[in-house]
Amino acid sequence: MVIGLSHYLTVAAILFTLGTLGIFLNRKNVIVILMSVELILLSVNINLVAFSVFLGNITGQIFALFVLTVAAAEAAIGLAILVVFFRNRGSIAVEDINTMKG
Amino acid sequence: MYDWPILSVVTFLPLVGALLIVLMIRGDDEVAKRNARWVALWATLVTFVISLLLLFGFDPSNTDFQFVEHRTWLGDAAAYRMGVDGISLPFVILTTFLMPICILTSWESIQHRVKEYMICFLVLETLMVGTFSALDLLLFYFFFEGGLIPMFLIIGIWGGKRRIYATFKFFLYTLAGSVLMMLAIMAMYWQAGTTDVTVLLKHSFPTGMQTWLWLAFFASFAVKMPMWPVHTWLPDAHVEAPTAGSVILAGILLKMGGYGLLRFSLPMFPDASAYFAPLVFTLSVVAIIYTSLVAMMQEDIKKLIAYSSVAHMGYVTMGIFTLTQEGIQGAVFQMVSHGFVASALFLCVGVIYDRMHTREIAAYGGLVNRMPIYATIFLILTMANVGLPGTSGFVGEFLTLMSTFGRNNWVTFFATTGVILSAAYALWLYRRVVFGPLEKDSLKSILDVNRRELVCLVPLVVLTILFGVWPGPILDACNVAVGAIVARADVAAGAVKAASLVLP
Amino acid sequence: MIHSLPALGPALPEILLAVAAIGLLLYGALVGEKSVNTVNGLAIAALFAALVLVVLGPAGPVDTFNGSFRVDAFGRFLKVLALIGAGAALAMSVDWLKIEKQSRFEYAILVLLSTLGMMMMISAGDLIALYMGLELMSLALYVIAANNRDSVRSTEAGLKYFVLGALSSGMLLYGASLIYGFTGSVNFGRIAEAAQAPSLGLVFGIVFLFAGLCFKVSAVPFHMWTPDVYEGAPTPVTAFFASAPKVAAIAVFIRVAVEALPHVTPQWQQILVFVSIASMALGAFAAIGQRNLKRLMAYSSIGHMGYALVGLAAGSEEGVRGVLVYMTIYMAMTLGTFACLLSMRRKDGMVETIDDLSGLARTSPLMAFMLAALMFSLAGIPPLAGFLAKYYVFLAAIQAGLYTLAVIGVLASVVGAYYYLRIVKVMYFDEPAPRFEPMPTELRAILAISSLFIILFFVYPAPLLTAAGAAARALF
Amino acid sequence: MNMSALFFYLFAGIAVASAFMVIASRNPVHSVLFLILTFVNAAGLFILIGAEFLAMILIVVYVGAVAVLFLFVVMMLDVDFVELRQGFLQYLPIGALVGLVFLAELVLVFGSWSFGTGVTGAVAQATPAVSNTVAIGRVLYTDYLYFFQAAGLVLLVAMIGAIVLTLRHRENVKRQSIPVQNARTKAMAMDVVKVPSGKGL
Amino acid sequence: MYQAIVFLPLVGFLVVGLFGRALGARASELITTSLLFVSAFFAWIVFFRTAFGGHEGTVELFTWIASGNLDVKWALKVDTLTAVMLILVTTVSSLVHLYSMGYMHEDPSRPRFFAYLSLFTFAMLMLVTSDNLVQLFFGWEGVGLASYLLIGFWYDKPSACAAAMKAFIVNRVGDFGFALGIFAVFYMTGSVSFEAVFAAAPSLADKSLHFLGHEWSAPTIICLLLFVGAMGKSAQLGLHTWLPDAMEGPTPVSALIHAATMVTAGVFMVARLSPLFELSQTALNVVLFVGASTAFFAATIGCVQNDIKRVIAYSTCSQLGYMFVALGTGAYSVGVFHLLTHGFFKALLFLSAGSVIHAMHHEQDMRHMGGLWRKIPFTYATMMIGGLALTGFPFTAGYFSKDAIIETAFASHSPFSTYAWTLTVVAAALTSFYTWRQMFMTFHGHPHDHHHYDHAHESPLTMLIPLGVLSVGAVFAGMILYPYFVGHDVEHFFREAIFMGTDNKILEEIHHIPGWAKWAPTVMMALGFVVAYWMYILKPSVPKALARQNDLLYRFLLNKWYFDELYDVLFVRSAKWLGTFLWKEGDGRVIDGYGPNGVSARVLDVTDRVVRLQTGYLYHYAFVMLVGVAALITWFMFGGAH
Repeated sequence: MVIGLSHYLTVAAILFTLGTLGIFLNRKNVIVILMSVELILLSVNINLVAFSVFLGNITGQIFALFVLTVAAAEAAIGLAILVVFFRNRGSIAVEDINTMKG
Repeated sequence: MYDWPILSVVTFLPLVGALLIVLMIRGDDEVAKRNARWVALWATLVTFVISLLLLFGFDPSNTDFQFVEHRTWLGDAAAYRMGVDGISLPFVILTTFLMPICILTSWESIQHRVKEYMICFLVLETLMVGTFSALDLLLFYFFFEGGLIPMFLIIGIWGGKRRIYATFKFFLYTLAGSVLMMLAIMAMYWQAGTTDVTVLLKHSFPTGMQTWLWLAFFASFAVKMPMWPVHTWLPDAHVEAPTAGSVILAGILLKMGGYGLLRFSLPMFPDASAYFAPLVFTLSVVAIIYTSLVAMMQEDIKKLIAYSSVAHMGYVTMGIFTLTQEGIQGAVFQMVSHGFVASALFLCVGVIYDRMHTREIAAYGGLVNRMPIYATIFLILTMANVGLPGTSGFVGEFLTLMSTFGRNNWVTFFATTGVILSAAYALWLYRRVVFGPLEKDSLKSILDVNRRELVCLVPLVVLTILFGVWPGPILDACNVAVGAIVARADVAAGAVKAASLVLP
Repeated sequence: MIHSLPALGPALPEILLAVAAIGLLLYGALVGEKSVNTVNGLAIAALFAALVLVVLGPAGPVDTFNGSFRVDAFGRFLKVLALIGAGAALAMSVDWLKIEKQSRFEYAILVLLSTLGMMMMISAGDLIALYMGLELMSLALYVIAANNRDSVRSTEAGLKYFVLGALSSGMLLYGASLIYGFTGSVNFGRIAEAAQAPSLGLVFGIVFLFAGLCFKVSAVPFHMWTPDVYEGAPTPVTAFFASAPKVAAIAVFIRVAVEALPHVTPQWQQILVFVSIASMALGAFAAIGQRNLKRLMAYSSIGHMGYALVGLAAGSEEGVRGVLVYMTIYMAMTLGTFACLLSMRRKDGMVETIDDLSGLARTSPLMAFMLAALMFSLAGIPPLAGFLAKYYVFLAAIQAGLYTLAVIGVLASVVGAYYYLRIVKVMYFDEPAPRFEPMPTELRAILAISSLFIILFFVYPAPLLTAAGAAARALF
Repeated sequence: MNMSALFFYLFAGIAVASAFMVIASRNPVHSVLFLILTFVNAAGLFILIGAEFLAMILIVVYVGAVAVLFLFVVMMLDVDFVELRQGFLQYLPIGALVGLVFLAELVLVFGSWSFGTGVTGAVAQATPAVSNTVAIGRVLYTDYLYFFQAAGLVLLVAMIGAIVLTLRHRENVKRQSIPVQNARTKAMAMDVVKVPSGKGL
Repeated sequence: MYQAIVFLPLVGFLVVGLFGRALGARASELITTSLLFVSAFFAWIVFFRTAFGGHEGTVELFTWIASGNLDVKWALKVDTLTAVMLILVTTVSSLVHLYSMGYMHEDPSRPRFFAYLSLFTFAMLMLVTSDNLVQLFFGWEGVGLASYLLIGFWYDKPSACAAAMKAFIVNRVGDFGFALGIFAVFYMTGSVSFEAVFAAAPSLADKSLHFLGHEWSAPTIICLLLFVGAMGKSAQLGLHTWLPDAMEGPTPVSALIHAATMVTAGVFMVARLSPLFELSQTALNVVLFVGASTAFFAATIGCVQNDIKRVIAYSTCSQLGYMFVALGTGAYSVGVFHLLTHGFFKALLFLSAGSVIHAMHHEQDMRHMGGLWRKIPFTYATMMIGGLALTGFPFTAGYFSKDAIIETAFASHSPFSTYAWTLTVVAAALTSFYTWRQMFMTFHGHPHDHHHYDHAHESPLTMLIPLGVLSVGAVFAGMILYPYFVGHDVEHFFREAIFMGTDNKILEEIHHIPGWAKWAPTVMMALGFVVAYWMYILKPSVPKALARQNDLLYRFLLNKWYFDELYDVLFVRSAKWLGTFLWKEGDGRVIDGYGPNGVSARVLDVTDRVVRLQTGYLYHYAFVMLVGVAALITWFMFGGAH
């Protein structure tokens, strides 16, 4: 059985779906949401790398590299905002993030 | 004719007046108020006088647009094109003529925010004159829609108790109608490659497209007219608007719908017009009977007159869609005449409203005892409203009704019942307000019309009778232009016409 | 292998901004909190200098950085717009932040960096550049949304914005990866060559990519963050959010659609039709229920983005021109409105509900008049500029045969007119509420300029139309 | 079944399973750990496919930096984890349904992946002539210089952002000042007082 | 000359109407009255020149409405028919003006009154001199307006206001038909001027017109529609209800408008349009039927009324019916003849009644009168003359004209001939009865109200002179003019003014009817007198007993066959109900409810729902995004990708 591109894409798709599900199924903890975002970015990276390899084109890997970088930056800022929010609200439960609505 | 852009001057002179008020008049004291009034009055008077020059320079036998101006504006999409023909000229003059009266009639009744009031009216005048003299679809739309803003403010700021409801209803209703027209204008632009009315008048649109364009334009004009069943904004708007606002509303804004139908719908979409004529007839007839009956039961004077306006506009739409010379000329005449009569009636209501601050019919009665001049004027206007021969109300009604007979005499039959119903509601109003013994204590000391009010009313009354006896000026003015429309309609709708006519 | 240095000339404005940001950061870090005024001033100057450079720079299509960076008339037009938006927003915020004690020198630097991100987006020539620009912009925006770090609402706004923004950029990336995979390239031009016919994979990629972009322009159904973030973020930040980033997002939207995907137009057109209908409708309906002006402006901007997308949905040169005109006018209206919002200050602090405008026509007639003009313009009533904005996008839609879209759009605009009118009503028809504090000069200036522009635009619209036309032509 | 397939399924299976645990586990600390596991396995996948450099970066950046950061924050925010994670199941059915539909469509489409027109390629090493790292290195600072700089700016923003948001100069907090301590002299620190006997202070 | 006749009253109206209060009452009276007399003088000259000298002519003044094919001019057309009307109108009007100077002496609004009178006269003159249907309509409505104003002259009286309104609106119902008729004429002939229409008339005979879903013979439908107008103005059965109420106006008005001139406009119109009516036997049959019915119907009511003016009003109604009977048989000149004589004697009756009322200080109820002949002998005499003429006492004016009508009814070949003859003969008896009843109740017997009786006094000279002049007319008009209207000079007299088809030999046929038929009306008249004498002089208790015995019939008659009540339910109430219904339900609930208000309410509902979607929860937001993407890709997967 040859492992083809579609296998990698399938793995990426599953991770992507899990990442999105993680964002809206999670009710309690914002940190998990941030982790879900990381999962999504990972799935993208798998996609990019797989495409890059199967296309014989290095661009995809470069793209993935920058995605990684940005993901790190995103994580930093996300956590910073989370910390600030926690200081104000005393909670990071997702259900508590609802002072504004309507 | 004139080597200066007279139409632009007439159009924008009031705006200059408004700017003057903005720039020159400071503060909110009595002096400022007085100055604002005088500036507005002079601006409108001068505009009126200049617009009379149009009359002298106008050649009624010429089929083309006259006093044409052309400047580039929005690239190829639209240009600044102005011009008048026999259909638009009467409305331009009507507008400039009514404006000084509006200013004058608000002289004392408006005491707060006078400056803004005058500015609103002056801006409104510019937009109205522009609507009637624009020769570019987009430009027309600019003026047509732009008028909503000052009217919105006029009703909203200086209106009565339910002014908010009324002005929102007015604004959104008319806006909803006309946005569809906007789309139609765009479609026409793509189809014909221009928004120049003079070119579009000669352009023929595919029949299938005409249907949609016609409907879109009709949506706008029907609301503006207003036709049954999209008329309910009018009574509310009228009731709440200050007197001058009602005058403008009844006198001019309502005419924009009819004017639009004549200027655009009929000549540009002749096939669709012929196709939809039965629909318009039906709506018109329903409007005439329905609103007359409703008018009869009103307890508010202004509302009654407003409903009667709807009925009268029913004659206009009916006349227009007969697609005959008589019918359309009748419609034009009816509009102009209604411009005088309804305006004057609203002025009359204003006169007593200023004194008693109520428009309840039940609050009045026996005014003739204390106000003989008022009673006389009101009577003449009531009779004109009823369509008594010899007043201008008759000519339009007669022509429109007569011309439908050849189209469909069911329509004529039912529409003519309006003759009875209008008498019923108008006379009943007159009886309840003017006739009868003067029993109410609050009325015992009411004063007859003063000189200022007389100056407002008398010209309208005189014109009402003059045009009733000698409608020639208006009929002649629009004769040629209407002829062109009819010729176009005949060519396009030849088959339809031949089928319904017995005589050759 | 010898590589010559890429041509930096075309990217001069961007480089200037980057250098300025770093320089100011150093300066601020050394001097500390006292540097705020200087940094603010210099940041505005830097934006202005970048503006000058953009205007003076090359007009014609120039590619550099291996095709990742593209300078053309289209980009120039939008960069000017974005820079003006950012500059104005920054200028408006200076006083306000100082009074509210939220003033920090990093604010201006973040604005600069975020503007730099926008300019990168506008100039993007491939997907990576798009993504990098987008992230640079967004990350800075997430931070300034939470700028008032002691306020629950502000930090909540930042958090929501961040989480959803991260999700959206994930989607965008996923789409980008699919497009890359199905066309073998990230460069717009080469994507266009490869994507001659729609394959389902490519279409999915477009869907995901567009979902990410829709989030940035806050189009339905990716709009959910907008009201909360607008409300929660400090008002000048909201003003910034509502102006420049939208311009950049729309720009990149147009670039991707027109430059990279011209042969699959029918496919993305469907997405845009759906999205713009939904946005126009939601913008119109949801805003009616609002009492908070910022929230109202959020829904209003959702609706307006729907209108702008109508032009893009047309997929034609006229459509793009319409979008550009729309964005220009939209930005002017937004900035003007926020200038008013920012000056709604009483002795006891800021207010931001509609009722606080009560009777404004009596207490400060000039401001009321200008705000009323802006409101009528937002509602799209002629002869104000907002009408012409709508006119051009719908003109394109009609040409493209999108009648249903156009009809729904104009009807939505009628519904939308209601809430704009309500503001006019409150200002003009209601009894006066207590007076506001006098308006600071820069707000006054911005309000005056934007409302004069709105009111008088119809008199001489040719320059903008010509410029927008040239910009649109550059893409086709 | 060859080795690479075996490893693929191993890595892929563990990655997916632990990804599921990331969102499903009750304790955020566990989540972070599962996240690390996912990344490690993804790195394995990268190696399998021949992208060594990225695999390494993934480990270094994510496991070394990001995940630790997560862990740090999780620990720092003193959250009562016990009461969290209720109501997870409440929206599960509809969420899972949408997710499944979503996933099914993606998989259906990508299962039938084919190159777009004009693109030729083979299932092979991306750059057979040189190693993966060299290949990346060649273009990263030349063709993609622009992005490299941009990435720098993004990181700068992240830095500024993190500092702006979290750094606080607290008022009324005594801080240690090394220069001041170092500059202390005997004269400053001591005050010699002559105490007369019998009197006390 | 023509212009002077027509426009002098207008001048009077304008001068007094605009400056009346400045001029004062006396000057106003004098100006209008003297202008009217001048006008009347000219009218007589014109009459002689036209009727006997053959000088017919039309003066075109200027164009009124010109549009497309329609070309209506203001014009004064004078032929014999017009001339006859001219003298009637101007004479009666000038006499009424003179009379009013006395009658209205105490009224403070005399300038207004005289202005109205002159206005009326002007409108009536425009009516009779018009050379086209539209100008006719102008006059038609103009007299309606004047009538409205004059009925409502005492605007303080609610009943007067109501009556005025009723008169106008009921007339409008007739005008509705009239207008449709004009439209039909224009549609069929392309013109509205009499000359052109009459020229085109012969070609109409076999044309048909599709009207209201039915195929009609063109002349029939045109004539019927126009006749509806005539019915309204001339108060024929069905549209008569306004006339009795119109007695709310001052008595001179009743004399001028509601007896002599305006109400006869319908008769004039039918006569004027004889070329059209001649084409349709059906239309004529309808005219005959309606006329005969009205004659009988109004006479029955006249027998039980107690108001002195109402009796005369019903009598007028009845006599108008007679005129239509003549017209319906094709004897147009006979109808016009009765119009003329009736104009004189009815005006005389009214003015005399006015004199009585004047004497009784505005007491109109005959039950309060009695024995007045001693107090006001001159009035008594003139009223007697009028009464005799009305009943058709031999050799008075009514004798010639009315009997001629009954003869035409007998001689007619119409299917309604017998019906018409029977009813008119019976009505003749009733006429005699109620006339004598009125005379006896008013002037004979014992005074019932001594207060009024004692203060009764003969009227001033200005009132008596008109009475005298009209008496002369009432006595001699018939005798002198009989040959020209009924006899052998008809054709020579009327020439083109009245058109009679070649088959129409009615004027000859009435000279050949049996003697019993010829004398029947006279016998009936006598019978009526005898019954009245028996009931009111010999046995004054009989009427009350009769009324008690036939209570149902009495009340049926007293309440005017319940027409008012019927109309009230049928039209007034239902229109009000419908108006309210359409207003509250139609406009309020349906149009506004489903229109603007409904839409805005729905919009708010939607808003509520949309706003509720914005929950504030992150996971909902994310979910919406995911659903959006999922929906889009699903769409592309299964539908829209290609």
